[in-house]
This record gives sequence, structure tokens and C-alpha cells, in this order.
Amino acid sequence: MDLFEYQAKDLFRKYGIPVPDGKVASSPKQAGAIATKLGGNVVVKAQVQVGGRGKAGGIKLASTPAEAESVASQILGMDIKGHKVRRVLVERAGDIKSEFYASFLLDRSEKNRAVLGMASARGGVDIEEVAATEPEAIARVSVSPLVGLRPYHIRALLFGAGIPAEAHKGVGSLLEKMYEALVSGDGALVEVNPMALTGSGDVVALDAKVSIDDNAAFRHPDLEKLLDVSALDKQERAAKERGLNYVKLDGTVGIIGNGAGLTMSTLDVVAQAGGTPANFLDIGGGANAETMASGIGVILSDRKVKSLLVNIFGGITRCDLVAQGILEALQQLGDVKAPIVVRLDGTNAEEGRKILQDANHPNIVPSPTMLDAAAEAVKLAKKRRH
Amino acid sequence: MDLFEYQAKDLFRKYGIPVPDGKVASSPKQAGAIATKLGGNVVVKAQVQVGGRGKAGGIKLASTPAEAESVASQILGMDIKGHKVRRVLVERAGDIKSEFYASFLLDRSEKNRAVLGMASARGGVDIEEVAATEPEAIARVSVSPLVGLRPYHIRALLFGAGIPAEAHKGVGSLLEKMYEALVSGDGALVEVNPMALTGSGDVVALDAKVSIDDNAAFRHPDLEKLLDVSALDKQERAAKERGLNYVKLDGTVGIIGNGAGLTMSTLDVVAQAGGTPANFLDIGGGANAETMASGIGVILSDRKVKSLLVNIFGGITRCDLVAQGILEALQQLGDVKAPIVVRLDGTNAEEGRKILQDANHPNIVPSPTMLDAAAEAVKLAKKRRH
Amino acid sequence: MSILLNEETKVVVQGITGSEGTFHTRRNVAYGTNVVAGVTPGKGGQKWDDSVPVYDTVDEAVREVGANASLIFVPARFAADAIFEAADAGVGLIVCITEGIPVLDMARVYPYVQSRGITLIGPNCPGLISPGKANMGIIPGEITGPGPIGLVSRSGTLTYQVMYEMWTRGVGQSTCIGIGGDPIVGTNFIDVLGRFAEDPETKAVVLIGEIGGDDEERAASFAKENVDKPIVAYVAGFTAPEGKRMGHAGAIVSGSKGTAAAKAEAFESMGFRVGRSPTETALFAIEAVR
Amino acid sequence: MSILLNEETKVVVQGITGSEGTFHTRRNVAYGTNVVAGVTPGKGGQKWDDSVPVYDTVDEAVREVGANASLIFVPARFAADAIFEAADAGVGLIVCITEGIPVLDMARVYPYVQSRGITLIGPNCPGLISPGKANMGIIPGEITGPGPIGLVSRSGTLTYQVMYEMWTRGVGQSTCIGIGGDPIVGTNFIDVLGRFAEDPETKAVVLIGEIGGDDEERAASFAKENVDKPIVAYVAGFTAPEGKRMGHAGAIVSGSKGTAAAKAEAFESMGFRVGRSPTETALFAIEAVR
Repeated sequence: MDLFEYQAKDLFRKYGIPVPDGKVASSPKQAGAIATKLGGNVVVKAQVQVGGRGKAGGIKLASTPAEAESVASQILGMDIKGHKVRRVLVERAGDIKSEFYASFLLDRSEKNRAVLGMASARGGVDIEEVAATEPEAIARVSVSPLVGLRPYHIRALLFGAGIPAEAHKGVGSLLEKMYEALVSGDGALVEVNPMALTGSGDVVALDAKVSIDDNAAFRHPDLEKLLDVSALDKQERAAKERGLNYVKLDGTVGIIGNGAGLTMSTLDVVAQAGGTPANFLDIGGGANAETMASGIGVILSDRKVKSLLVNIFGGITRCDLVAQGILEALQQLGDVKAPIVVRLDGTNAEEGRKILQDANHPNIVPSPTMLDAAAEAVKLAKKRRH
Repeated sequence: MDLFEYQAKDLFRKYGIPVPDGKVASSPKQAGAIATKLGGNVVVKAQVQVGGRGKAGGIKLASTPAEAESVASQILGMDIKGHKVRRVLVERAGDIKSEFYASFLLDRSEKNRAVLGMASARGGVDIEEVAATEPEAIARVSVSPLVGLRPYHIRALLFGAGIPAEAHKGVGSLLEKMYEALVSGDGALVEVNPMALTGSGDVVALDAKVSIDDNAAFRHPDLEKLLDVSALDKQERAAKERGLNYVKLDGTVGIIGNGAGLTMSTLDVVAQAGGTPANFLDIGGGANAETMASGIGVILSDRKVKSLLVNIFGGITRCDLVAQGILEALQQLGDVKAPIVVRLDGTNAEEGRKILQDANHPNIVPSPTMLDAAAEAVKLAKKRRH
Repeated sequence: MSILLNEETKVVVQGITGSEGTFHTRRNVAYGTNVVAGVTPGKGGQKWDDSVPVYDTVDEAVREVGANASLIFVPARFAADAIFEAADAGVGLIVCITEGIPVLDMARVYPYVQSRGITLIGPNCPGLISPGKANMGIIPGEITGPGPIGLVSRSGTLTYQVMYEMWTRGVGQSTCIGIGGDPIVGTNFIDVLGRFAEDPETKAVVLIGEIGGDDEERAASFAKENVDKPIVAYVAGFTAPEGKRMGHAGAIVSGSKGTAAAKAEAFESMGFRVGRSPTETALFAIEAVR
Repeated sequence: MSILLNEETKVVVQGITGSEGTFHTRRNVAYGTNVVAGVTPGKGGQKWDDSVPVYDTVDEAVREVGANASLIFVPARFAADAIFEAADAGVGLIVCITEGIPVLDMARVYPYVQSRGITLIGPNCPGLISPGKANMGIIPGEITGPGPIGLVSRSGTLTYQVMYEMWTRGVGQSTCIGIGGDPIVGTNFIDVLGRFAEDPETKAVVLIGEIGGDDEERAASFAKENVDKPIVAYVAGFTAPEGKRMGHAGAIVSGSKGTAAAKAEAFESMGFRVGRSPTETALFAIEAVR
């Protein structure tokens, strides 16, 4: 789960990481009021979960409340790489002597020391580009959470990145707290780009990017309320609310599978058969009729979907329950136009096939194998498009 | 560094480990006053750093303040296995349903998981005896401080020791806090024997034994003031104050060596030569004239010492400085009767021997080898005894 | 022969009295797996299904009935603790089915288990089966049978699909291992390939990968150097968009890293065949052993 | 030959600019040890003694000049961190001279270093010397010379005494290792005995133990099974009373455990000679190689 900058900064405050004074606003007027409170110069920043908002005009300075209100009205509602700006963060602007980069993230490639720490004296720039063009400008340390972040890790980052000595204490302290935020907050990523050394010698996190490990949500019940479902697409929101593993794509063939691997594979064979998958939807293990019905409902609410492919290999999942779920969904949804190609194998497959056969529903097209089913679903989707 | 029970219980309070209400007293009157404050029944406990004080009459119940004062006057001043009782702990007596044992200690034999946790449903008894006669009555877990104490360790102790289910929560919580006290407090040992399940279902640490790792003292400046030098022997106290590695023994040949191993070995060869070592004193690496002079001073203040053996193999330690130190000590101490047998080898040995030769002091007896020196020191000690 | 698991493996099931634990343990027992004990704290002394002794701790199960492998079905929030417990109790093989364990929990578990020389399969995996011998986990036993093909996969049902496609064509497996779809799993492709390389009964290996990480790429390089047997690979997720988690916590393309195309290319460049679909993968594997 | 250390070992000294570090590094360099770098955070870029490059981190020393062994002289409160740093930088040998490291620090260091397959000597030890080749630590080089005897000891000066008694009688050593007197040390007798057993130049081994723990007892059993060379043991502390620390943090008799008598008996019962004094120990060792 990705946090917005303003949420990440709230988390930073909790862990004692210095951030500029500021507050989030969802209207130009609110932005002006915050600027009044802060006094003097402010910076108004679009709250979107995508990089490059600066270049896209999503970050602007303002020297008066009126100006803040005016730039906020320009930024709010902007579309930045497909993300609509619904909020701006209004912060006190400070004097900046130099800018650095630092992050901690979970690194699957080094499983014995799975927390990767990075720092660079190049701050405020696209770090992926720095990594590609000047890899030596980024210092890296791998930390085992069993051992924890130790002074030598911090030294390796400070010296390795070439952080100037005057900033060692401030940056070192930020690194410690960022690490603490990652491990205590179950972060998958805690990134500050840039952190600034100010004229008065303080080091402050100007930006904040935090992603939380969804699996650890149970340890952080307070984070649940931060999830901004409004940022999600309509179908994604509905899927999320029903606890489905759903990813929206752009095509015409809706797809339901059981198990992440089989579902991905189903998308691939649909693409190979010349179709375009409309989504990824894994009903998981042990799905029942209700899950199936919800899933079909979510997918068919996408108008672009011309056909639906249900590809089930029953293990824990029972094919008879899947078949019942399909019928229930058709009943609940009423006026369904899209044909549903169904391939059932594994646990109780015969019972499932029989249920569908007996129902003899006009929308249901049984298919004997995964490849046949994919071909059929693609053919039907194309037919309905014309 | 071993803590007294009342000090250990102060530490326990810091880590949230429940202990009976109570306070330490160094006079019967104080004990009576504490009993008055506590109201009702109290227990008066001798504060000595040795086991078996209960059997020795060092723990007594009192049902009135007057009685508390009276039993305190019996206990204060007692000698328990060579330890003089200078203080008593006066605590509220509680009703006890059952008693258990638990401890965490640093265990050198399992270096990968160096914290050994133990628990037993046999509480309030001599645990070493239980270990010898009924080893299966003590549950053990080995914990790596990298991993920390986890729920499964606690379960292993609770179920393994056969702690009754009604006490699982209370004992489990105590175990967690005891572990925390060990690792955060740099304990070498944290032991509770007994912990009591009370009639009201609480679990309380009735006794407390804590030993702190001396090497970690720098992390706990507050502990320094707990060290009760008054419990030490006169020579030991003087040595401690001067930062010397000194252990008092019972013999007549005083011994100074450099390095723990060489000094122990010197004691052994003195014993083999028929003598009895009066002490162990390791002046350590890089000792200078001042260290030598302090060491000689401490040893010769023991009236039983009839001769002194200085056995030095110079590595970092320079033999010339050692020789100077011996002469300085003789000068400072004035009227020294004991002969000092000196064997010097290694770094600057020749210079050292020359200094002693030139000084031509009547008390100094140079000797060419460690074995010769030991034999000489023993001979001289015997001579002076007669 | 088979690897890691056979009819003599003595299995203890952690969480045996839970609904998942009971359901799958019954299936494993019915398959012939030697389940010697269960563990549920507080239920020590009971008999599960009137036959399997339940203990409070894994340690007891090891001491009392000699369990040497543990199968874990406990809920995600308790699973890391369960793995630590099994590791300390001294079993040599731990199979953790549980899905949804926090990554940081695994980042603590992994180095500990590793340093103690224990094989951990999973978490978030279907377990492993040595067809005809024993089944530890949730792979349906009835869709496969003994044979010459070793199978290792990051997926669950996709694995069943490939097993089934082989078995319905008359070719079975020596051992099938689902290593799990999380970012940090105890056993990776390389660990399993190394074992299959040394198993005389395994004549060819099917490897089923998916997007995310670089385990497939590493496996391809390793196999080129160390495995003298045919390998057929399959990779799921060619159509996966960047930055979206495809069900598995570990199945995510980050920037240009971890794409299915790169993984398939890694195998092909090392001279291994890559199936375009589960069906083709099964057919290639059958060709390799016929 | 020698074990662990020779003239080609590339040594980085952590804490090289401190007074201890400077003093002993000079002696080691004078002995011929290949000291390629020093580390003192904040002093990177300087030259120590106008010759040895100083870096801010061990990692740099490894990358820039290929250091493969680290010698640690930093104060006790920073020593655990220094060991972790060296371990992560990828050196294969770490020698920690520092005395007074908290036991819990070592209880965290030990499993980490162990799991990374690194040899740690110490802490609280004099280091090791391969006479005539290289000297890493504080053992005086001038009291010994090359020869057929391997020596391993928990002590410092006592070791010098025995080395000296051998060398003044014309018999030198292959390698002498002081493993240190703390309760938790990185390398124990068994680790070193195993290496001496395989070193063709080492014809006999002297083992110097002291009271506390049971490392000597374990070493005796191990040697009986695994070392096909004469071993002469010496144990210090027959006169040590129970419960008192004899200088070394690890040298303490607890109850009836860890006595010198039990340790000497362990060696004798396995058929090894035990010297009654450093002198006798040296004489027995010389007999064994003549």
C-alpha cells in the first residue's frame, strides 16, 4: 500500500523525522488558509502517487496566501500521468544549502540481509537515472533485520555517498529514523528525495515516499484508514471492498482464474490467441460461490469486457462451487450480454460441468481445455466487438 | 557485578516485573518503620550475596512492626557463610498458592544462541539440586539475542516446565520482562526463585538475583553507584579502587604477574613448589611503574604475606618500567619486610634486570626463570614464617 | 528416488487442529504420508482424528515421536514464530503453506533458518509431493503419479495444471515442489535444481517461474553450469503491467526488472526450451524423457 | 606452511590511527606483515606513517587494495560494530584484540560472523603469528621463530612464556594463535586443531587452556578422533577458587564446572600428555618433534 506524501510525512513525524511545517488541502481556499497560518513563502505540491510531478507542473512556489490559493487552483484537478490531483500539500518553503537522497527498502535479491539502504549526494533528481548513469554516486548497504542498522552501516552510507561532513550528524540521524520507520512500520519502502541541508545546518525531509507491506496491515490497524480508495478505479475499488485479487487492464476478455500463476498464465494464453485481457482476477484458494459471483460482477461492470473466461483448476477450490457461483452471478446480475467460457478441471470438475450442463444457460460456453477456452473467449470477444 | 536482592528488585521495577512492596533497612528501627508503612504481615530478609540464607535463619516473618524490628535486630549483623548482613529487606508478605523458578543467563557453551532460559514448576528450592536429581523438571531454551525471545520460547518454558495453565499468562509476562531486563540491562544472570502465583491469580517475583556483565558497565552508568565496595575485603577494595585485577586468597606468597594466564600459572607453580598463593594479581598489558607500585602496596597490606613473587613476561609490558615500579613501591611503602623475588623476561628484560641490579635493594631477589623464582619465593616465605 | 520427501519422512503438522490444518492433513494422511504428530499449544495430550498425538510444542513432537519434517498451517501472524520454533526443534525440513506473512518477518526468519542448515519450503506455497510416496501440503495427490520428471514452481494451481497435463499423457513426476510466490522464500529454484541434478530418478526438470525478482535468471545461469539434465521452463506473466502485484506478493514487475520476457530469454539463451503455454511445457518435458 | 596467516595475507587495521593501533601496527609491519590499509572513520584519504592508505570504511579498503584480513584495535564500546563491519566487507579473517567487549555484544556478533563463514579470532586475545612470515596482533615477534609446532591458547603472556621456552631451546612454531579469554570467542580450540591437523608443516600441537567453560574438554574429545599428531596440553588455574574471575572474563570456575583438574584429566584420559608447568609443557612438545 502506497502512502501519499502528506500521509508519509505524518508517519515521519511519528518517528521523529524532521519535515517542513505544512498541511494538506483539497480546495484552493483551504490552501490559502494554510499558507496564511504558515506565513511567508510556501510550496504547493500535488498529492499523487507517481513520480515526475515537478516536471509536470505539480509543484509550485507561492510567496503570499493569495498566490498559494491561485497555484493550488491550478494544481488541483490536474492530470499527472493518469493520476488526478485531488489534494495539495502546502508547506513552508525553506532555504536549502544542498540536497541528498536516501532510502531503505525490502530487497528480495539479498535474502540474508533483506533491507537495502541507499544514499546519494545527488538529491532531488531522478535517482533511477543516477543509478543507471553514475552507479558509483549511490552508496548501498544491505542490512539484516536480525542485526539491525548499526553505526557502520550509517558510516558506509555517509562516506560512500560523499555526504559533506557538516551534514553527517543530521543525515545520520535521519537514516536511523528512516530505518526505524521501515522496520517498526512494516514499510516495503521509505524514501526521502530530497532531504535538504538548510542554511541553519539542519537536515529535513523535503519529500517522503512510503510504501507499506500489505501483509503486515494487521500490525497497523491505524493505516487501514489511510488507504484512499478514491484513487482507485471503479472496478478496483469494488474488488478491493470484496477482498478480491484484481488488477484492471485495458482489453476486452475478462479473466477469472484460481491461483496467481494460473491466472497470469491464462492472461498470457489469451494474448497468444490474439485477444486482449481486460483484467487479472485471482479468486484464490478455496473460493466459494459468493466469491465467484462477486468476481464476475466486478468484471462485467467494465463496459469494455466483451467475453469472460473462467479458468479453474480445482485443488482446494471445488469446481462444483465455482459452477454454482457462476449461475448465481448470472441470476444476480440479470441482464448479462457477455458470453462466459468456462473450463473446469481438478477437484469435483465433473460435478461442476454437470451443474453447468443442467443449467443450460445461454451465456455459458463450456470448454474442455485451457487453450481451447482461451481461443473460444477471444473469438467470442472479437465477434461481439463487430 | 552481583546485585543485592533489593537492588535487583529496583531493577525489576524498572522493567515492569511485579515485586512485593518493600524497602531496605540498615537498622532494626528503620525495619520497624517500614513494617508500619506496609501494615500487616511482613517478611524480613537478610541482604547477602550468597545462597541458603533462609536455612541459615536470614529470612523471618513478622506480623507487627515491633516484631519486624525485633527479627531485624536478630538478622542484622549475622554472618551467613562468611557474608556479614549489613542490610535487611522488609517486604509485605502475601498469600502464595504455588511457587515456580525462572532464569535467563548468558551461556558460553551454546555460542550461537547464548541466552539460556530456564523454568521449573519447582520453585523456592535449591535449583542446582533439582537440576542434578530431576533434570526433566527444568525446561530449557536457548535464545539467540539476534532473534530475541519469541512466543515459542515462552511456550516451550511454560509447557516444558509444567507450569499450570492458570499461571501461564502471569509467568509468560514475567519471562518476557526478565529477558528484556537481561538484554537491555546487560545482565549475565537474571533469576527469580521463587516467583509466586498468589491467591488472587497474580504472579510476583518474591526473590531476585541479578548479575551484571562488568564489560557493559559503560552502558549503565547508574549501576556503578550500586557496587557495594563495603562487601569486599580490604585489599580487594583497594585493588578495585586502583583498577587492578586482584583476587584475594589465603596463602603466604604474594603474586604479581602480567596477563591472566601467566598469573594463574604462577599461582600453580608456587603451589607445586609447596607454597600457598596469597592472591592473584594481574597487572595486565602495558602496565607502568605506577600500576606496579599500587599492586605491591595492595598485596603487602595483607599481613599474612611473607614473600612476594613478581613474574613478568614483557610483551606490551616493558620490563624496565616494571623494575622502576618495584623500586618506587619500596620507596613509597618504606618499611617493607617481605622479600620480593623478581623474574623478568621479554621486552626490555635486560634493562629491567640492570635497574634492579644497580639499585641493589636488600628486599629484591632476582631470579632467572619462572620455576626458579617460584621455588625461591616459597623458600623465603617458609623461612619468614618460622 | 525422490528429493526431500519420501514415505519415511516423519511429519509433524503445526496447526493440525485448525480447519485448514485438519482438512489438508487428512488428505496427506490418506495419500500415505507418515504424519507422526501434530502441534497445537494448549492441546497437548489430545489425539487428532483419534490417531495422531498432539503436542504443545514442536520440540516435544521431535523428542517423543522423532518428527523430522514440519508442515505449517498456522495463521500468518503466528507463522514466523512457528518456523522459528520448528527450526529450533531440529527438524531438517520445514514446509510453510501459510499465505500473507509480513516480508520483514521472513527477512528475520530466512537468515536464521539458513544459518542452521535447515530446508524451508515456502511460505505461501502449495508444499511438495513425491508422487506415490508422500504428500506434504495442499497439492492434489490425485492429479499426478510417479515418474521421471522433477518439477519446481513459484506457483500453485499453475503447477497442478502442468502436472496434470503430463500425467494425463502418462508421464509422472519424481518430486514436485512449489517454492512459493512471496518475495522472500526459504528455498529457491537453484536449491531445488541442485537436488534434482543429483537425483538419479529425475531425468528431466520442469521449472515454472513468473514475473518479479531475478530468481529465474539466476536459475538459468546455475542450470547451465550445474545441471546435466534437460530443463524445460515456463514463465507466467507476459501480459502483466509494470508496478501491479499479480496476486502473489512477489509477482510484480518493477521498472524494467522482473519481466516474463527477460526470464524466458534467460533460459533460451542458456540453451533451455521454454514452453509458451502450460500445455506446450508439458509436451516439451515429455519429449525430453521419451 | 602455516595456518590462517602468511606473508601474502593482506591486512587492514581497524583503528590504525589510535595509540594502540599505531604502536602494534608498526611492530607488525616491522615484522614483515603485509599491512595494506588502515581504517579510521573521518580520516579517509590520509596516509598512516606516510605509507599505509587510511580509509573511512573497511569496505573501501577491501575494494581499493584488496584487504582480505582485518585486525581490530578499536575501543570495546565500538568493537562489536567493527567486527560486523569487517564481516560485511567480506574479509575472510578477523582478529579482534580489544578487551572488555560486553558479552551480549559478542552473543550477537558470533552467530552473524559464523553464518557468513568468516574466521574470527578473539576478542580479548593477542592475535596470531606465523613466525618468519607475518604477525597480526600483539604477540612479540622476537621471542619465536619458524618451526614444527602449532600452538593454540586462551592466554596471552602465558603463551609467550611457552613459545619462548621452546624457542630458546631451538624449536620454533608454524603458527601460534591466541584465541582469547572471553566467554564467547570467535574461534575455539577445535577450529584451530582441525586446521593444524591438516597443515603438513605442523608436526605437533601445544594447547594452552585455563579454567572456565568446557572448551578444553571438548577439544580433548575432538583431538582424540580427528588429530593424528602429538598434542601437549597445559592448563592454568589449579589454585583458582570457585566463583572468582581470574583476570579473564571467561576464566571462572562455576560450581564444580570448569576446573583445571577436570580439564587436565580430560586430556590425559584421551592419551595426551599434560605439562605441569610452562617449562615442562615446552619440553614435552620438543620431545614430540625430536
